[in-house]
Amino acid sequence: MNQTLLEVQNVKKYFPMPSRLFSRKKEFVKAVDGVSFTVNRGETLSIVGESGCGKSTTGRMIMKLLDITEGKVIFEGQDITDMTDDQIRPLRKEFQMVFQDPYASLNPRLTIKEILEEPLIVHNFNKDNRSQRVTELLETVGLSRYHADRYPHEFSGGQRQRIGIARALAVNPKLIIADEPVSALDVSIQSQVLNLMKDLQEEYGLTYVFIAHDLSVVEHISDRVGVMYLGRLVELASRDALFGKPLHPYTKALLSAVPIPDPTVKRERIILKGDIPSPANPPSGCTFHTRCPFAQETCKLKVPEFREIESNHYVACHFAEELEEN
Amino acid sequence: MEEKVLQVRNLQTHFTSDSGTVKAVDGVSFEVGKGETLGIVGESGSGKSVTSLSIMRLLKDTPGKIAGGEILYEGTDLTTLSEREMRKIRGNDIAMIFQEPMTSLNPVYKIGRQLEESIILHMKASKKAARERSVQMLKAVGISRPEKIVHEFPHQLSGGMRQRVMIAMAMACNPKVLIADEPTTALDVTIQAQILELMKSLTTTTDTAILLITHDLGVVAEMCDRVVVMYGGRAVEESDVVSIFTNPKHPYTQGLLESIPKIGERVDRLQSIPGNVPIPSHMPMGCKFAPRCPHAMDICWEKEPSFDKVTTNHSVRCWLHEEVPQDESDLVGSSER
Amino acid sequence: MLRFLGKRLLQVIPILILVSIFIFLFVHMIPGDPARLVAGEDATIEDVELVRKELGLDKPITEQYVTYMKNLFRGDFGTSLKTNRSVSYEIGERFMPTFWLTVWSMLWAVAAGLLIGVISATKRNKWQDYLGMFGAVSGLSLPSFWLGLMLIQLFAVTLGWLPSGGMDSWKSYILPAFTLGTGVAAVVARFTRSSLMDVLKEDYIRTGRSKGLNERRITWGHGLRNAMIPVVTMTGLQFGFLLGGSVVIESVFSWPGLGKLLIDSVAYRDYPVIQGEMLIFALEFILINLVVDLLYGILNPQIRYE
Amino acid sequence: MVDLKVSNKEAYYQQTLENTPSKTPFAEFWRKFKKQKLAFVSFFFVVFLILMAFIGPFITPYDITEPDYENVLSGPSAKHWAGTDAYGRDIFSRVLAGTQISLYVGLTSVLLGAIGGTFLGIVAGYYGKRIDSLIMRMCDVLLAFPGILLAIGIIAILGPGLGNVIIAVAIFSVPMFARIVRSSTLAVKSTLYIEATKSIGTRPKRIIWKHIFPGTVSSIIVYFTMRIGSAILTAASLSFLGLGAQPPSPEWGAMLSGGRDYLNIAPHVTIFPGIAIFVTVLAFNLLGDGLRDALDPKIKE
Repeated sequence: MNQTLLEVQNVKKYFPMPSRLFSRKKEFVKAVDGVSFTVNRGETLSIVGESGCGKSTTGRMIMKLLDITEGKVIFEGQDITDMTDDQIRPLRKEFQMVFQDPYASLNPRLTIKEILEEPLIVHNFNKDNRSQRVTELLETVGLSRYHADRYPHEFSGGQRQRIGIARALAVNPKLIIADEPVSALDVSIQSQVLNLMKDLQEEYGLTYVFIAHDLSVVEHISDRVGVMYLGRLVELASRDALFGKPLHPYTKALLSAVPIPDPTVKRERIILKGDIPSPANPPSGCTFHTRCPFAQETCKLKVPEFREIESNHYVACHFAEELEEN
Repeated sequence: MEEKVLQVRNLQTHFTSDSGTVKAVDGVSFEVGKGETLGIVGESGSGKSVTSLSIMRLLKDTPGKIAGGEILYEGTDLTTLSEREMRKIRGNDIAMIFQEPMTSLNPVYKIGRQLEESIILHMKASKKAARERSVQMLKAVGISRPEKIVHEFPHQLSGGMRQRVMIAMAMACNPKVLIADEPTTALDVTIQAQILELMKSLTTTTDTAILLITHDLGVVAEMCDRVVVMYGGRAVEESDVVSIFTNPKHPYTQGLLESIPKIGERVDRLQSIPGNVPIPSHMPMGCKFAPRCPHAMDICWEKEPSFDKVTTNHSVRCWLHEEVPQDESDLVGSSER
Repeated sequence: MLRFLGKRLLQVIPILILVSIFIFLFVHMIPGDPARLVAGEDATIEDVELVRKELGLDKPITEQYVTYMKNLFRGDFGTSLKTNRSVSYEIGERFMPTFWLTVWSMLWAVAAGLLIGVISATKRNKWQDYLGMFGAVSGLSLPSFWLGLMLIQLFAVTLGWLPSGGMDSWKSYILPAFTLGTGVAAVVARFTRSSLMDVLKEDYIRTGRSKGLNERRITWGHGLRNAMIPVVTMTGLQFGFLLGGSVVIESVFSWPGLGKLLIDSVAYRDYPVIQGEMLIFALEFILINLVVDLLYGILNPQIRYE
Repeated sequence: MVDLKVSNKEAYYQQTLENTPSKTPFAEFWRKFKKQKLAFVSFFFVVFLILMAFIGPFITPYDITEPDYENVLSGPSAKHWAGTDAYGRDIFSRVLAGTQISLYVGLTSVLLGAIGGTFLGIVAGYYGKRIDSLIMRMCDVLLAFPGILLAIGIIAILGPGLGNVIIAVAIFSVPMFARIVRSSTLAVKSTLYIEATKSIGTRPKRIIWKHIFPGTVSSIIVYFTMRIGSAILTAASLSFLGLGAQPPSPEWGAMLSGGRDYLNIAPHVTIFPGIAIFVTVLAFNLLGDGLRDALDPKIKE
């Protein structure tokens, strides 16, 4: 069997800006601007980045919830980029999504049972076994069958996220794209959900694409990690390599910016100057040059290539090698 | 010991709705000294934000009311002040910044005007002097070209910039206490680092005491001198920051510290606190943490522990650290009925 | 701002064209032969054909539309069947009385509505609020023609303070303007209340309080200024109800305006006048809303500074 | 709120589960609605009106069309509770009989408008793009004719009469419903749960019926109720102007119009039908307000 489950090849998503009056030139927000990676069976690939970096947009393109402007998404060897809704429907059993906001991702007018049955109905599951399957799903995610007839508003955030996970599991998918699944939850609940996700992965051999902004969560859950900045991947490596030896200056700054819950540790931190530029008007050359402490003339002019510096460690920086030596 | 600017003693804030009264804050006590940063940590529903709004007496838009306790600012009990007297304190002696920088500034007025408003009000400054002070404050919070920013509207600024403006606004009248309610939660990590750095440098230069309300233990470890941990409307533990992190006494604090993933520390499985964050309308009678506590004993279900000092420097609300009173030991047996 | 304005202007043009087509087709939608209608019941077939030629009704419909539009741009709306005067003359004579009636109604309605709305919002769930809101929902439910008749009975007939109809002095305006504005005042009051209550829940209001501002400053300075933005848009739409309502009110108060002319024309089946009036009313309404959009842009800095 | 007296974890969770009986959206709505006292009373008044619409014509104390020239314009008395009109007909009987007409006109015209408008609104909102702009431009054109004027224009074409009033009011309700339904369709469509159901592969038809339409129902119900009030007002106005119901029909607006010539000598002829209109419209408006507050306070007029 092929190792690769999902392949993302140079995908781009350009959102058209409201056109200016009397102007022929169409302008675009380049939300995702050429992202490539592969996801292997059974692994967890995380995509981290700050707001507006395009990580969620990438996830939605893989799910085909958004049209892909350019590039290809290949799932189990099938190119799904240009498939119509009807063509892709049977395939949707294979990849499912868990959303960030457990309050908004469940229809408040439906009971939990109706919510969990929906994927079964859409994918023509045997009618008689449906309620049994719903019970099974609830128990899998640590809820009881007594919860089936209740409405989403009667649950806490953590419980709702469990329901969201149960919905994604309903049709036995291979791949789950989790868009910030724990960031809306309380700290003491986050670890419950993270543990649940790890257990489910082991039990069902799931593959995760985990989209997040919290680096400590990412370090905990991932096998490999990609860092995005302004619509592009700037670094992609195994977890150990990325957290142990980050090569891109942005990754370094990001790691050092995370507050550490230990008052006895004092460390030098890299504070980036300025704000994240708008993806509607990204800087020239390396998009990070406006905030990079090591930026040089070349960085403003030339877009750095996303290259493999060490085995399976990709970086988009002109000076990755030199910076490493210092 | 140095002088305390703000002392909160046994604060009680109750919310009344048609289905009854909810004790959103029930018996919270702490003190903040000059130039000190006190962290209040807790999850949703812990009452940490209500505590901050109670201090500012900003419960007007909520069904909440201060039902008991004292809030002493430099010796004056704020709960007894009239609304007019309280207005003189707000923004002048005690200032506040909020979680949502995107919505905390009025969208229809320019930045300058919003800054000057409180300067004119509290410092009785002329318009021109207020403008100068505004520009000076914006410069102090690290905004380049402040002369230009005063003429801009909030929607023209980024989230990080707006939070800087909020800090400038709060610090404009040299408050003695700054209450920061989740000031960096809505911001990106790299911007959060900037804002935290700014707040740290401001306390060292101005001697302002900070009350930092947050759910992020990392932020607490980085910023605070002392920490109050809240759960279910109660303060459950209070100590200096190092003790809280290295020697937590309350099972909730212990659980919380174990359940967060930490950069650089690899574990296969995280410890987690079972159960859900408590719903204020379904509080158990005894210790509020009992349903989720790995050490829950019979007494924990019967009676709420009091908030007592275990060392001179460390208070905790837990039966594990308290001698069960003799005469009430019957209670333990009675629960078996 | 210019961009916003330009965009709005561009959006209005297709609507204007569609409205003109709609009104042009209006005469063609009347069951029966328009030429016979114009010529009169007992006209001979020759007469009818003559009228048809005169009106251009024998030509293809697109050509008729082009002619119609050309005439419109020259200010030629056709000739009244009843008076044989030009429609533009008839309308021109009646335009100002209706215009002033609606303007005065709007002014008092907005003033009263805003005041009631703000008081209700700030005294939420107190007697002022209940009184204001019950008054508003009553105002919304009153049949205006009945209110007009009752006011005439009271102030003109019984007390004799004000004239019962016609347009002779400033006193004549009081009763019709009050009657016409009642419904709008009610809508403005309700909308202002809910808009202001929403605004008062905003984070920046809490910021204002945390700065130590007093409630008056919060409500009138920070609250109302923001609450006005949606209120302005809504008020613009209310002009439509005023223009429509004027038809009824003018009939009650024998007001020499467009509304009365319209009802008389409908009774007489004076189609050129009806057509012209519909066009004028639609134009006026569209123009007013354009002005309101401008005001919206001025009030909302996010649009002003784009 | 009483704290739960329990002695172990199982008991605590059992209690919390039992103490919160599952609340269906309807139960929640009913609980909130009952608190709106005026609306609650109005609800029963509207039920009473509907009842009157059915049985009113059969229980009138007097014949509603037969003139009685011996009792012309007599004031309210024990015999004629609301007095008589210029033909000596009993006004109370006529007002009672007129309930049917007003409710019929109000309900049918708004129902027709609501069906058409809801369909157009959902189609425009869900499919967007060109079909959306087409439908919305059509609505803009209809709404360019302010208020009652569109109805007058339509009657100018179709001729006066109650049936044509219904058509006219229905036509002019369509764009209003279309706009409201479109905007709530857009609001529902942009929610995360629609995205979630799309990611499952749910077909558009199911999304519309199972998710979007139920999401717009509350604003449709609220607006429907409010529109009935104003439709009754519009119909009465048109009848008052002589464009709707024609004498001797006991339509309230027409009755009022007939009474205005005797305002000096017999004000009761105009007062009573006016009160009938006012109270009926008020009841629908209060009911609409209550429904809005109970269903979704965010809905705007």
